[in-house]
Amino acid sequence: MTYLETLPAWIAIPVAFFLVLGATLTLLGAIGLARLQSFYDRLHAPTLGTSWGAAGILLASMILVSWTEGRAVLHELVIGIFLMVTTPVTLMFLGRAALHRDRIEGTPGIPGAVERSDVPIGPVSPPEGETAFADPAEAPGEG
Amino acid sequence: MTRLFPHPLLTAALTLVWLLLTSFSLGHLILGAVVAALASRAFAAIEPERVKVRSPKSLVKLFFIVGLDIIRSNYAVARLILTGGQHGKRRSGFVEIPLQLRDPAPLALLSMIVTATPGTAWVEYDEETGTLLLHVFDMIETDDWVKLIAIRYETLLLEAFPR
Amino acid sequence: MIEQNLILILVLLPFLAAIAAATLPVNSHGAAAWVSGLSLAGGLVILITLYPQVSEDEVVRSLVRWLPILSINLNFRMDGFAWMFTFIVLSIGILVVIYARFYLAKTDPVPRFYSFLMAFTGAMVGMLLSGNILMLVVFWELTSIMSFLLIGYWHQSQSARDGARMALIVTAGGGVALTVAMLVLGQIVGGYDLDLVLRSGEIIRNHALYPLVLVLFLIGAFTKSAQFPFHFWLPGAMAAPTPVSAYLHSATMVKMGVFLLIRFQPSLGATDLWFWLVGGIGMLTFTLGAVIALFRHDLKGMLAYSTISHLGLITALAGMGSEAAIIAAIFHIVNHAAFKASLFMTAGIIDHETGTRDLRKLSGLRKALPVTFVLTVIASAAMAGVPLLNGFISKEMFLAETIASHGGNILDNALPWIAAFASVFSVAYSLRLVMEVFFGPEAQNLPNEHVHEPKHWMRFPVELLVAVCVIIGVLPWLADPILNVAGRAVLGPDMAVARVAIWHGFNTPLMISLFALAAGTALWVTARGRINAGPEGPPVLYRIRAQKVYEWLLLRLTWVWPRALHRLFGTERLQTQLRLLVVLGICAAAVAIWGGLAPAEKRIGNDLNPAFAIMWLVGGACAIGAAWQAKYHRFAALVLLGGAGLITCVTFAWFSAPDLAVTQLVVEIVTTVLLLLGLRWLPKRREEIAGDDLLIAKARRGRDLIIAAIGGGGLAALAWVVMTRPLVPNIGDWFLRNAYYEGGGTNTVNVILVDFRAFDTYGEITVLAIVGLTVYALLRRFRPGSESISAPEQQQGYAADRLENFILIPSVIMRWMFPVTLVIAAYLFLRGHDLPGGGFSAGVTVAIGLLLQYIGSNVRWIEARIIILPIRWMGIGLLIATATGIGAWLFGYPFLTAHARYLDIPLIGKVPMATAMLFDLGVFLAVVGATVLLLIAIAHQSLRAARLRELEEEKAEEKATKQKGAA
Amino acid sequence: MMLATEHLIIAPILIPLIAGALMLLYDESQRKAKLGISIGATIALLFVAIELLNRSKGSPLSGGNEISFYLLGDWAVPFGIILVLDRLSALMLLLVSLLAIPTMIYAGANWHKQGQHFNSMFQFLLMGLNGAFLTGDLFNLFVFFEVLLAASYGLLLHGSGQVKVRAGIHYIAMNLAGSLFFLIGVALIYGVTGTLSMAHLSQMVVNIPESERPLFHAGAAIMGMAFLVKAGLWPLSFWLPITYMASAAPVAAMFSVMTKVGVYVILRLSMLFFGLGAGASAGFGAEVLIWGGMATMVFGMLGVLGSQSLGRMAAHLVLISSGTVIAVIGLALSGGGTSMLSGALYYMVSSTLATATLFLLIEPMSREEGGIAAMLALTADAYGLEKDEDEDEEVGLAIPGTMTILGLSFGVCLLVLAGLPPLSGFIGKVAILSGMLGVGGLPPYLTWTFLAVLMISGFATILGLVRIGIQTFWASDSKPPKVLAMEFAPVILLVLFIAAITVRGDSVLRYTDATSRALHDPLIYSVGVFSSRQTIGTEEDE
Amino acid sequence: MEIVLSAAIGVFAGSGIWLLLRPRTFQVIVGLILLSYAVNIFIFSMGRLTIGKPAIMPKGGWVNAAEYADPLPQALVLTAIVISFATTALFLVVMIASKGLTGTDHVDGREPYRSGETK
Amino acid sequence: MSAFIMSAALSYAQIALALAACLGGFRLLYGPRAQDRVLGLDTFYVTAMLLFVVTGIRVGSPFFFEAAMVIGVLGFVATVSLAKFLIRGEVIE
Ligand code: NA
Ligand code: NA
Repeated sequence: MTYLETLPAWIAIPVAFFLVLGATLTLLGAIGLARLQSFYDRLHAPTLGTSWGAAGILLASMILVSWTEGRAVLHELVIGIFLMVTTPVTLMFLGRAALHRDRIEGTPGIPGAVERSDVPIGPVSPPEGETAFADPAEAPGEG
Repeated sequence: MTRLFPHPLLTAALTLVWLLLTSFSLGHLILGAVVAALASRAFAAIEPERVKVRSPKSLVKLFFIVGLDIIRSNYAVARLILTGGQHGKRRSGFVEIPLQLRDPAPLALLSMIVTATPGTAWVEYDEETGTLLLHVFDMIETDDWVKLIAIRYETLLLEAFPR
Repeated sequence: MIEQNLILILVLLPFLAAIAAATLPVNSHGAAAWVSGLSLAGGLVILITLYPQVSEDEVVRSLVRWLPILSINLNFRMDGFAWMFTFIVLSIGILVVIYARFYLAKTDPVPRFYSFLMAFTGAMVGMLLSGNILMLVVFWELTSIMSFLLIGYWHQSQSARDGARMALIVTAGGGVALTVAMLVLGQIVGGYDLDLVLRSGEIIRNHALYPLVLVLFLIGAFTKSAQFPFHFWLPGAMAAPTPVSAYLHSATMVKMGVFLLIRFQPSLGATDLWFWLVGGIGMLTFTLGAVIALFRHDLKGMLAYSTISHLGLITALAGMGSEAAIIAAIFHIVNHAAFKASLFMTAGIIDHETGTRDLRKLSGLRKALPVTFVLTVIASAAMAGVPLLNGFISKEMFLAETIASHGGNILDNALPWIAAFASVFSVAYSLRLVMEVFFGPEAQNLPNEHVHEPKHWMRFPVELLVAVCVIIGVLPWLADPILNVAGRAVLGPDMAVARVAIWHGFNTPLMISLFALAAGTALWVTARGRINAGPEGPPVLYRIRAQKVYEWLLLRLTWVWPRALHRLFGTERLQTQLRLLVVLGICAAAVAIWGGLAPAEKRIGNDLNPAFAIMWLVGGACAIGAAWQAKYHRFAALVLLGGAGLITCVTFAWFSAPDLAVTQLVVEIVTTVLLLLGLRWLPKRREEIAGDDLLIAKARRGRDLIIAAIGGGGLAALAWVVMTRPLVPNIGDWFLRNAYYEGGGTNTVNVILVDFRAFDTYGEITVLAIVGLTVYALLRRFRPGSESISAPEQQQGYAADRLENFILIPSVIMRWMFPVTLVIAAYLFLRGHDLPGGGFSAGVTVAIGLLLQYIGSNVRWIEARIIILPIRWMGIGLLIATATGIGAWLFGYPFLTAHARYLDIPLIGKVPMATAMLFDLGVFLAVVGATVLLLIAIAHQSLRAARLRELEEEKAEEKATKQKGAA
Repeated sequence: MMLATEHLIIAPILIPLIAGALMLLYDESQRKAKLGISIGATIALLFVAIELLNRSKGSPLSGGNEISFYLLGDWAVPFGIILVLDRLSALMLLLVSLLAIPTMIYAGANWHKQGQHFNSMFQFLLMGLNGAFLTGDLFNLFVFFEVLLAASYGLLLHGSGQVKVRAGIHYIAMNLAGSLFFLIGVALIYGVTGTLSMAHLSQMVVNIPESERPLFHAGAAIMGMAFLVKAGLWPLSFWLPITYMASAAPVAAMFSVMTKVGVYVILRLSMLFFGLGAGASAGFGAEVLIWGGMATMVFGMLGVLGSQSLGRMAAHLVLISSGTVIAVIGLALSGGGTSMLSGALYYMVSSTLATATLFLLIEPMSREEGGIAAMLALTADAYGLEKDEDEDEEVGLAIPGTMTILGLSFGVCLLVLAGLPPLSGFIGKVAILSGMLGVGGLPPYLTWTFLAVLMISGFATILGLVRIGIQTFWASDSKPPKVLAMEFAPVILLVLFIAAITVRGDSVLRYTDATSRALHDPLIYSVGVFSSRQTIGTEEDE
Repeated sequence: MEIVLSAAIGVFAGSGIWLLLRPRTFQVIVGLILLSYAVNIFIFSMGRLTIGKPAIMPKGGWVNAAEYADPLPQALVLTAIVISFATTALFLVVMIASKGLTGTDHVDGREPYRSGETK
Repeated sequence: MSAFIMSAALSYAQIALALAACLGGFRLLYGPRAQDRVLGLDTFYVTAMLLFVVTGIRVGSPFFFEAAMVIGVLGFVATVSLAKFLIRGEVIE
């Protein structure tokens, strides 16, 4: 921990602050995840961690590393961006899965499925002339 | 040029990512640009259509609004988690929000915003009716949520991305 | 010099004839017989040219080196005894060939017959002439094999197959014993040279292993010579064509045992054990054979038991071991060969002409077969020991020997009595043979109506042999020279000159002979009716026929019990096997460590970090949870497994292994997806598995739990013990010091992977490629189970949804991530040599990026847009890695020698440029190819199932429209 | 600067890999081209193996033992990975390529069409085998084990079907578990000694502190489990018959050398680490090898006797073969002497060739309804349980050429496997026994037990094979199967190999004798390895 | 820390072994994966534990090897991870094929109890 | 002073994150539904990533970044495929 001793306070304090903030928010999110009663409620909890929880810690790291390196080291930004971009996918899927299951089970308080005029299930046919595999069952390697 | 750089915006963004990851030097700019261009070409294979941004200004504005909202809702939700367990005042529920947005790309952006903002969860979007089913952590007033999404975010998104 | 070659030719000739005969067309009866006969005649000529030397007690030798390192050489030696025996083999061989020429049917595949017969002759001659006791065993076993093939010549018949198998099992088994005996003998005397063994009688008899050697040796000799209790194979061998019986099973092969006894008597004999075993078994067999022979209704069966009996007689003589006994034995070998071969041939003629060998059916043939009748009578008389025939003379000598004293023990004293008893039966069965076949009313209802004399040439061999019987019987001194030469070869030059005579005065042996003739006749006359009406064997004894015992025992020893034991000590259940493996592994480690482990001198350790401990609390719970849920809640187990994998990744990162953390993470992701892909084909368990809550199942689980606890605890203990010991000086330090200077990279782990130990990585990517190929190949042929073809439940029912409908928004994000993953992969790849990353993690990252597209869209949609040729990627990757390695050759360095330096590229700065990176590129390509291939091959199964569903739906629709149309 | 010929040592690994990878660039439909590449590569492999064998004999100057090396990446021992060519590895290489050519041709007749990428996987298998025989590094050995295992998984499953998949699960599960043991063992050895080089370890064994030695032993014991599984030691061998029976004929033929990889490693490592000069570690594990080997022989014998099908029998014969060699290794560790081990090596070569031949014979024999298919009624007939006394048809019937060749080849296998004279099986057993009896360094009870087990197992082999041979060639009157020339040729080739090692038995035995003597003196190996010089270093010296 | 990691190895290995001895293919595959985690950590631990000193060297200068984590076990683990990933994938596919071909997920390819037999 | 602050903050962050992971692990283990487990795993991933960053700060080593980034960019793939399986019963179709 030698290099931390040389830190000036004006760096140490914000870094410590962001660290504590991030960690606390993440912890709170996790507490929510553990304590909340309904699944849909629990769905909200981890976003504390993925938003400001992560942001706090990443910021702390950025400040600290930039100071020690003596230049702006912003690569933590990459993590932050992609964390933000990718989190919705899982949560959307999970929410949808819960909804689907609740609808089947007829859980009260769940909005029903929207009536739709869908065609029966079936895969979309690929654009003509671009077919990579004449027979989809032919696995790649043949093409 | 379009064939070489099918997604200039993406190429630029990826180059930026490269620079962030490595270091801001001319060499890495070149290297990053090459990598980014190649990656964009690969992307073009699965997504030939270019995403056009009409008004970057609206996007920047949206970015700041969302930033603030995130901070606010972080606080709100954190407080609710700490206290809500005991008092049970909080009421959560579903909100159906009719959307005008139809393009997948801005919708995806919207989904990120909704997700990144603690307190709102994207549950289902119906393509045909354009309805978004949202789950909110603390149901203040249904209309507030509709307003928040439809006005605060959707308008800006509609501005930024032409139909 | 010439003699040497002559001996070799002598041995080789029959084998050459065998090869020649084998190449002849199937129906070339004459040619095959001529080839065989001439080769034997040639052998006889050689033999006769060698006689002058042999008669001077010279041993003619010849040596061809084969396995000098084992002292096994084709070391042939011919002395008088071998000469005499070879003479019998070759001369009777010629007669048998002549006989067989007319005996075998037009439809028989004769080349095979002559080929086997000649190969047998060669083996026999080789065995007789072997001067190396291991070569002797080689030829010995060859005769067993040839005998097997010849008995099974008519393999369409069950009895031929059984007989052949039994003969082989008994004689080859004996051969195995003989092999061991000879090996040990060789060790005792210090070599396998026969002369050496024959010289070393004293050493052998005084050696501690002498009893063992003797017993094994005798098992070999007795099985071959059909001595009790191994006698039963010989009657079974009668399923062979009669020429074979006459040749192998009376005149020659069965004599190998007694040949051996006589040959080794000087070195192994002259002990009480020898006397008791050889003499005792010989006398027992002599008696038993004679008694049983009388009761056999099958002509050849009777002759077979008679042969057994006479072999017993010779064995008994060898057991007595005196000079006179040996001479008598040699003489009886010759005589028996003559009369028994002729008898077999006449039996063959009778069988051939009448179609039966049953003594009860045969009758009154003396008119139909007058010449055969005379010949049979003379040969039978010789067999019975009637004076003026050869059998009488050697039998007299035998009787004289039984009377003589050989040590005066009980057996010795009983010998004359036993001999007399057995002789009575000999006479009786000989008489029975002649009387039943040729006397009495003319037989009715024979299978062949018109019984007549065979072609003269078929009878000619018999005539010749019978002539020999008579000539020797009348002028026995003609045999003197040969007997003496043979005897001296066995007993040494100091042997007293033997003289054979017809008349020795009215002495005890003659009395016994006469008594036997009278009593035997009386026995047959009185018991005739009862014998004919009785079973195929002597009263009482027939019930415990050795063959039955043999079959009973064989079935159990070689089938029933082995199968039961195999089941008992084996399993085909995987769980048991894995349990054994684990338990044995635990035991192995425990035994190795037990008691020897001392505590470390200086214990090292890191301070406990609570965060780490907390993380592992979850990790441990995940592992246990996964174990708990894996049976009924596979999905839950899978998620828990993901948790366990993540904690592993955290651990690696914590303890300074960032490369491992990255790799573990990407692999973890792919593994999860793979397992999920697989889960699709394991339908959800809906009910409890039957028998799962039975007590036994619970007990089994309890036991496994204990094993698991011990195993886990053991590994933990091992890890702890090693971790807390001070680090030994190891090669790792060298890598650290040299990574930068020698390997041209700062990330030592990566430098090890792509340079110091690149060969491991090279193998590793090959493994990946192979697995990819295997998965691909296997799934190409895969048909999902019927219950898995239908769409998953989530895609059925009212809530069913189109994929596009809910994946619309996520898929946009997932598509965006595609170029990002590519950039990240490039980053990881380029960084590898200096910082965590490398070709492998980059490759998997690309694969994950692609995978994401598969998850986020429809497979057909995505495959219409991206053409992936994973197998070629793998191939190219492997080739690039190889080419990089081979590139070093051009500079005169070994495979995979890397060249590293930091290039100062303008604008970019110092860039590590190691050929190792090119290697890493190969790794990258191979990994992308293999991983993508794995994922896609499995993913395509869903498509197939969907297609099957579509087809079914179409069918159903068609049906419906048809029905509508019909209505 | 390295001479071009020095690279020959790595050729047995590179040739198959390049061939295998190259074939991946071809389409599945270009089978002929692939077969051509494959056969070409295999023949090249044979030539290389012969040359390497000659090289390993060395000159009289080097005492008849030339240890050649290949420093991969030009890194010095013990840091880099080294390939070591000594007599033993050269012998194994030759054995592999001797088996590979006929098997490859055989597969080319029909089998390679039954699934995808057969030829590539076959080449990868060769690569794995050769690598395992050549490497002088423990972890690299693991990697090559995995290469050959992965290829064997693929080859076993080649053609798919219920039987194969069922067997595959067992085979793969056992070997995966075995691999984990291997890893634990290697890691433990590294943790205790700090090295992975076999030669280095061999030199270190004597000096391991007594407090650490138990850990080293534990590592070796745990690692040994993997080899014992591979070698088919009872009771870790139950997967083997099922697997070998399920696999396609050419694959099973190749598999008969796979158990020998386990045997090879046990031999190599136990001689290096636990030889007579290993101080406190000398003879470690010998008891397990001796009794386990003999138990395996007995179990194999029971299996041979109790088998209803030739495939099952052949698989159990593989067990007997490897059990015998393992027992001899154990005995050699206990002072059984060099000639005994030499005999065992000879025996291993001969029995491997014979079992491979047997596996290639099985499929043609069972091709039509006749042949082996008729053997289901085997027990009934063979034991006369339902004896039908129709001996009326004692008419000779011509054995057509097919059956003759099949029958002769079968006979050769029988003689070799049963150890009957005059073929190589007999020579092998005599060599083992005369070596054992000649030295007399073992306690009598071991000597005689082993002798009895060896002889009895040979005898059981006679019983079993004769039973099935009779049933197949004599008792069935169905038409002979149609066998392609491309299937006959390999069988005949293998028989010729057997004939060759029989006739030239003395040369082979002289070779194995020197091999065995070198194995008994691990210093030859380790000093040899440490005398290797980096190319770069030698240049500086000059 | 050593005690935690040892315990961790033990728990993973124990769970893995238990699953390995179970009769269902999925259990076995999960067991193999858990075991391979345990083994990987075990290999790793043979280089002893070092916190915060990855084997990434400075560019030039003298290196005190004792300060850094032992890189060799790490390299070995990397290879082991890849290989066990590959073989797991293979086992998985064989598992799927077995289910498809035999209709059961029992490791022996057949159910030990037929329904109704025990009930 | 700053050493103390930093040390305290880092220790706190580590333990808080470890606890968060623990709570995520609770959902992972307890469920009750499959979605909960996946959600728990997702949380677990994110906290692990943050822990890497914090540990990186603590030991002053930049080498944790790669692992954190890989989680950040690719970590969701595992949970996404799990979630998709829950909805569709298969991952790729
Ligand atoms: Na949200
Ligand atoms: Na009669």
